[in-house]
Amino acid sequence: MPTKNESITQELRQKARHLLESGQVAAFLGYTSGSVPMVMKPFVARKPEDAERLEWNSFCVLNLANYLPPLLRSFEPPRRPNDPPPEGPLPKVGVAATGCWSRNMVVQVQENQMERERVVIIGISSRGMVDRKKVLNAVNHAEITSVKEEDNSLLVKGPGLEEEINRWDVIRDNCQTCVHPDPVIFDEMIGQLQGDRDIQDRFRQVEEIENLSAQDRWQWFTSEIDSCIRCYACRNACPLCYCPTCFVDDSRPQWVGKSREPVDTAIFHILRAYHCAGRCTDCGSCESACPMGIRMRILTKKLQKDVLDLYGTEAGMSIQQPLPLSTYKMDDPQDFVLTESFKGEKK
Amino acid sequence: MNDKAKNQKDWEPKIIAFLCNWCSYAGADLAGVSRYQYPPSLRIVRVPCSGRVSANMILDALRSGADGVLVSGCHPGDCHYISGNYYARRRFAVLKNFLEFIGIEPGRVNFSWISASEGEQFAEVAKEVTSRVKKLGPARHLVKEF
Amino acid sequence: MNPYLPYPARIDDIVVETEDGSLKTFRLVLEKDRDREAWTHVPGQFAMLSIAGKGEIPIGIASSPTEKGHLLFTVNRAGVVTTALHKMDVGDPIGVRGPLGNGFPIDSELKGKNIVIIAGGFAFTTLRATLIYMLENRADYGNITVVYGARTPGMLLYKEELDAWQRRDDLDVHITVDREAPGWTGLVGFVPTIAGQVKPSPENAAALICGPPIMIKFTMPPLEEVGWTDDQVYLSLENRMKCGLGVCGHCNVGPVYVCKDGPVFTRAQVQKLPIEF
Amino acid sequence: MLDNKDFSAWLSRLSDSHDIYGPKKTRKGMLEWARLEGGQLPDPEPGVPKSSIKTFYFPQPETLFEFSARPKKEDAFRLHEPSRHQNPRLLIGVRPCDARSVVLNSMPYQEDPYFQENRRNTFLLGYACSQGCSTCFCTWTGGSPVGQDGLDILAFLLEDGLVLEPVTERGEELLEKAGSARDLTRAQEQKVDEIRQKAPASLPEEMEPAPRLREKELMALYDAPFWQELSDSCINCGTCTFLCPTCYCFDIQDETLRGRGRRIRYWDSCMFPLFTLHASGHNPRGEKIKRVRNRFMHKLKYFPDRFGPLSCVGCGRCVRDCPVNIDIRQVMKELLAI
Repeated sequence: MPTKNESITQELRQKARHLLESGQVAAFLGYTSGSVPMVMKPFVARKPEDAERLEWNSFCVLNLANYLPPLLRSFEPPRRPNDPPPEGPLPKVGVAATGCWSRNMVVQVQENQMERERVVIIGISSRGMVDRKKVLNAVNHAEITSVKEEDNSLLVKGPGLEEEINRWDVIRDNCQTCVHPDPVIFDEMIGQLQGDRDIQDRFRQVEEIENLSAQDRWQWFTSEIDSCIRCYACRNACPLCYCPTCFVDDSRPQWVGKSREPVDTAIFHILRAYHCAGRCTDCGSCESACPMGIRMRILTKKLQKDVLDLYGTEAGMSIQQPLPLSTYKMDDPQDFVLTESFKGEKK
Repeated sequence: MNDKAKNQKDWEPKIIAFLCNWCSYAGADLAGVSRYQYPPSLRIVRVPCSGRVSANMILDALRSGADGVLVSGCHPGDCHYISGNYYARRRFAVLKNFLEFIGIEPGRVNFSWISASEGEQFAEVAKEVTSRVKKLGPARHLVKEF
Repeated sequence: MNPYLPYPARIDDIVVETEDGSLKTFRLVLEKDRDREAWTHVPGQFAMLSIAGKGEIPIGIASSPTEKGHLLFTVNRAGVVTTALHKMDVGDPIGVRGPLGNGFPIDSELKGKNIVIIAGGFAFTTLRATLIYMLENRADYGNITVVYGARTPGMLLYKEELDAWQRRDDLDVHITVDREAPGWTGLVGFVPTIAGQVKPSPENAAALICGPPIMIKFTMPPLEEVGWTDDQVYLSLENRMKCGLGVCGHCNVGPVYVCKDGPVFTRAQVQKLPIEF
Repeated sequence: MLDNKDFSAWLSRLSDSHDIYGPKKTRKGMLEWARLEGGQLPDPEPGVPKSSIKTFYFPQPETLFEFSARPKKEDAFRLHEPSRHQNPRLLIGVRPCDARSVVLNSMPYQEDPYFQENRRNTFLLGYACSQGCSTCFCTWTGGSPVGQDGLDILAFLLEDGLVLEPVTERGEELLEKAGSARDLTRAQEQKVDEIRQKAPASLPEEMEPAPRLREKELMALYDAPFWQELSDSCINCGTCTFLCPTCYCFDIQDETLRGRGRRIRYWDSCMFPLFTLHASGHNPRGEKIKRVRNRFMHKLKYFPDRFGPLSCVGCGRCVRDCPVNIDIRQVMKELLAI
């Protein structure tokens, strides 16, 4: 009896092979396994036989939407910035997508980073992805050389180590609190949609910090980021970060120092997160990519919470619904504005 | 600023005020012309619209040693560019909460709407912001030092 | 001796070279007698110019070592440092670190040879240094041919010197502009075309070519047609550089560091490298 | 032979005159360099700490000099080098791969005064590895789990203490102050021999790629087809570069603050597009594939062509922490197969 993920893998290979064979897509973007347990390699299948290398399991943690716009561009004839777009239909790319990834694709369409028509989305309703760091913590950072996945457990082995771990215990924080596991746009589905999940405390991590004093919050923030090595894995793993020149690389003016100094690191993390406000789908790529175990996702989660509280919307739920910070209402809340609070006092 | 200066009793905060060209800057001008008294702690940066002010600019002010920041634009509905301040309002609402979330004291970064005719209002805001920042003391969290 | 510390220098003179003001030549004088006396360079080398608070940029040395007492740098306004430099005045302080790189082999391979200098746009700077040096040591070299072009007459560098060189009889100078222009009576045409018409002989000769990559690309076929080989052709590469010492890694093209092993390479050497310049 | 108590006492004495660092587990459970005080011992976890020791030689950032930040004023270029009065540093528990990285980095940094001063000022007490990790491959790169390159003292950890062997003269001088060393018992001697023999065997077989890669034609390696697949998965972050002990590229920048300025250098990565971007907008390595290729080619071909050995010590940090599992061991195999 194959596991759920094994079945998905089979179906994914089949669909990808078909898309490539029939010439509907020029490439199919998925995952393949590599040399280290629990780390998957995003992989571009370009020939039908490459489809056999595709794999699906609980370690597909980086958001594939991140790769889409450049991959699509690589199939366009080269042109200079002001040249008109090429005529005629351009090659398409197939891609596997879970709920959050598909929502990022929606955001990319809304922000003109790609065209919906050029991607063939194979939807997969997410069962949550595993946090490698949680697994490492579970075995007290012992060396792991192999991990076998069952539907509800992981069998972890290493020198002098053999342990079965309950899968849900080591699912990433963002997946544990995920409300929308289903893809919002797709051309074909693998398996069934499961519907929105009812999560009572989806913002618990954020609330815990909100309840601290300002001083303790600053303490939390600085100690969370103090191991940052400024490698920008969080930024580069993020499908929202596509600016040709990131603010950290701007030289006129230079917004932030590039070295590993506390203030500069803090400003980097503040602005990186803030630039994702109203756009972030809580896919957790940033946190999964971080080599230092920084939980920068809590920052974007806070932004997600506030945007939801203030404007009642979440990013990427539909192509028609504008992104919350690219639109406005006349009567948006404004108690935070000094002069408005004066009015209140005068009344 | 070195710590010695910061500890002095007569410390005056430095506050960067980003004022929109069409309303708040004119309001500040009017405050001056009308001889309303307000503290000398504001350093004014004229911007075309409150919608022009980005989080980058606010953080750059703090990084460079500002003790406080004020962003002020036209009242909603009065924007010279029709909707610039509406967008700004959403962005600032989120930013203000976010900065407080990571531990920046409430009162460091402030927002207001001041029209070209509200000279008195401007002086009042300047006083209020200055007194808030004074209460908080010199900014330390995001100030670059070497 | 700390190679990261610039020598203090002062801007002694500024000449606006081109009609659009984008190129200025700065005459710099090292402040300390010791530094001035110790300074020695080879045409084709470059130096790092430092502006306090703005940073450093690598700029080819436009003066010949035979011009004593000062250094010339012709600078295009492009990035942070060059923009700041363009805003500076005579008398302003500046830092100089160098000389860096290898320079043209004026005292070895080039000696006794017929020399062909081909330059386009503002890449003429280190070739000016070379030409001045060769004219000072005229007997060491055979025939010297210069083909130099710019987009318009107003974009030509070192105009007074160009006039003087054209009047010399020990020098074959061809100055060209891309298109006809009012008042221009000289050659019209792209540098590769003119080089093709000049048809310099490869016999006992070396060509020094500096210019935009596209110009170099189209200059080669007419030269090859008359028998030039890649090891006779010297190019000067430009890459982003930071340390100038072959350490920081920015300017590598394959295994070579442009700042340390170059910037001057023969075309034969360049052909063996990945196209990462 | 020192038992742990004497070792700690020795460190405690040394900490009066030395700044001592060693690997400790952080609150997040990872092994990381930490200041050891009052005779604290490093955590004896196997494997390398998260960060390499390059931060001690090549701090992030390093101030090259300071100046007045008024570019047009008289005093703009009255430079002062930063005062660098610091205690000698002693790093305890350095793994042989990390120690060897200092030797390799010294090659390009031969004339770099900052790096060399840090080198003079830093003493390395290494711990031999008794067992390789699954991501280790020091034996491929010319190193050894019990290697001495770059170390001042090499220690073998036994259950009841450490066997300390001086490697350099200055290591020997340090050891003289250790005092109370006991002679090795027969069993201890055997244990050390066993580590020496068994540790290398626990690692992938030696394959000496450096000489073989030096012989290969540069452009044949450069044009190999497998770079495309590698670059398809790469996200061009700096994780590999910044964790790597032998990635030593840097950028230089001026920083100014309220009238003062300093020129600093800090880590840079050839994975970043900005690394090679000209002010004109032209970028010689504008495409991701060129950047990915450059990093590996530098380590495996350009550096060996210039200096001999690979610019890699096989610590496996990049393998362990690459978010997309790009594995330099596989790159080596691919290149060797060409």
